[in-house]
Amino acid sequence: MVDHNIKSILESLLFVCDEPLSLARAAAVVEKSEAEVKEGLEELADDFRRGDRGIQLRRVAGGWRLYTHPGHAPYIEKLVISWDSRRLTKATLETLAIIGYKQPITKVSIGGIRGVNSDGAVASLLAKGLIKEMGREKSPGSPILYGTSILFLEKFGLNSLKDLPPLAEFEPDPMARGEIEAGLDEEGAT
Amino acid sequence: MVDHNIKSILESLLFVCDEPLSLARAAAVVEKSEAEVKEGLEELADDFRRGDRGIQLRRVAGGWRLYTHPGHAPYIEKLVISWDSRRLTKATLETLAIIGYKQPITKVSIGGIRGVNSDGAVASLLAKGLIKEMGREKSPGSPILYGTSILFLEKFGLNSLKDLPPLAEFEPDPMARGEIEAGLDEEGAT
Amino acid sequence: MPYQVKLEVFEGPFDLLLSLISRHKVNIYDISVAQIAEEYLGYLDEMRQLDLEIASEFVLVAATLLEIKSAGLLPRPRRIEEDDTMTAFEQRQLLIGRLIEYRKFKNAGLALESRLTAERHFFTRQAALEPQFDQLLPDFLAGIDVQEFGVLMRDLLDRERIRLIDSNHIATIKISVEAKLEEVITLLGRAKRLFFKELTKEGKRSDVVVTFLALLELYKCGLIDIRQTDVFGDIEIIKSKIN
Repeated sequence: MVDHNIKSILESLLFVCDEPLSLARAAAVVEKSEAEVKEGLEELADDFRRGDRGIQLRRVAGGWRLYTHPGHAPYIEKLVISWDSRRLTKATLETLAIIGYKQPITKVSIGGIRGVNSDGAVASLLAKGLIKEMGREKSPGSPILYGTSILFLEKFGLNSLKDLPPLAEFEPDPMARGEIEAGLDEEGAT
Repeated sequence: MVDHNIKSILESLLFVCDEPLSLARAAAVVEKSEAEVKEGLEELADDFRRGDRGIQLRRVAGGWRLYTHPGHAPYIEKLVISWDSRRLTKATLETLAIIGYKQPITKVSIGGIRGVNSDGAVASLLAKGLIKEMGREKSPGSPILYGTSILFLEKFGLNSLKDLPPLAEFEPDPMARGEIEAGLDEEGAT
Repeated sequence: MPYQVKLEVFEGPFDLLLSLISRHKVNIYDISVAQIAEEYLGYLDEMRQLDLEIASEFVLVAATLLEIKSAGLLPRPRRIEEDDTMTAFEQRQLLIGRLIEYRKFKNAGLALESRLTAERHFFTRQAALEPQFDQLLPDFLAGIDVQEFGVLMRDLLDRERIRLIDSNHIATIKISVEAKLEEVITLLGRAKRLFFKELTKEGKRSDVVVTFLALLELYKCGLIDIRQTDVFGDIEIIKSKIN
């Protein structure tokens, strides 16, 4: 069990933070070891969860942040209008998925996968801060490489890129693979 | 004893509020009587106090509001000083931009544009001397009108407000327009 | 069945191809190129008729499909004269490979979307710092260029616009609009002006909607004038001078 006072201080710090609070920063402020602070945050998150409290503590984008209980969303919506009512189009989501899994990646490579020029989708994602430039590829024309931002992790509730489900999960039906060659050759001609 | 769920919802509401939450407002949102909500808030304040929690609920002019535990102030100060100012102040910067472009403007109108209540940000800008009161609007309740101060111009080396970048340059890009329309279609389909 | 007027929006030629394939309920790997090519061309025609901008990529895929189709009608290549161009078979394999790859990311995009939807139920605190701590903040304008205000403002205005569209939800109407209409007329007979907040002070959402609809109807009929001085401000209702 972590000292109650440490947990109480951590709760105060989380309350004033408007971004995920990193373990390192929290540890520096309370002057305790990161291990101790981590334990404190985990216990705190547990307290909130078990108490089914209106405030919940989640681990996101490599830090810790307080959120409202997701079940209370309809009530909160009566009080504030969501900041993120802006939807992402399917085109933007596809592009984001490609960047998420294939980063760092150039616009041309993204277009190659989508089968269509994706400059507009990339520009829109940049403007939203969901992706960022990550240097240039060492190839003719040295095109810009893109990758996802911290904001991407936050908005999608991911702690790190490792939390993205493995791409293999999205393969079209693998059972079908055997049928490929056979079905194709002949029927294509009809 | 008030229903635990009501207390949990109230806690959520208090968490997102940037102004004291009035009994009337809270009662309207949770759809309970003011008496019941009052009892809930009192119990909640008690829970926070008895638990010696990092967040405390206090009754202030106009309603109820969450605060950090006064005993933790030295830690919070340490945290705030360690912040990178850029990211933290998005809310304040947005509010300042709105006042810069739309002055004279009331708090309600600012909230209308931002989608969230902005009382705290306005108070912070007033305290910093970047905005000032500019009389009252001739409308029910005669709300205060705000505008930018001389200090605001000085900070940015502006001669006058006319030197702000013209807004026509910032029409929504075609991408955003497309998304607005896409959003409409989706709504229509459901 | 409602008559389908609107063409589906496709995110690119691959998306269109995939959709055609799934309509036939065939496996990607079993595409009958001939049939798909015809439908694809038919679709391009429809798009042209609707005067929609057709991306060159759509035509490129159509050309590839046609080439595969026509090559399939000819006798098998003997593999004697090997040239640089891909055989129809190779093209087909390439196309299928790319379609599979595309579908993988399309699926991943959908998964991201559902994550985003789930995340919308979590709200963070948006309040300013308590005044005593606010004073401690480093100069928050340091390094800010005045140009950034323009960008911020544009973003805000976009957001506001989208929100206004988003809030077009229609509630079940329990109170009749007519009843409300009469109520407003009666009240206007007594008072010179009415305020929307006053009319809807019970605060029930359905009541607000009905009142709003009633006012729109009255306005349409020219019986009232409506004034609203600022966004989200109270709406003032006055008897029309004409009547």
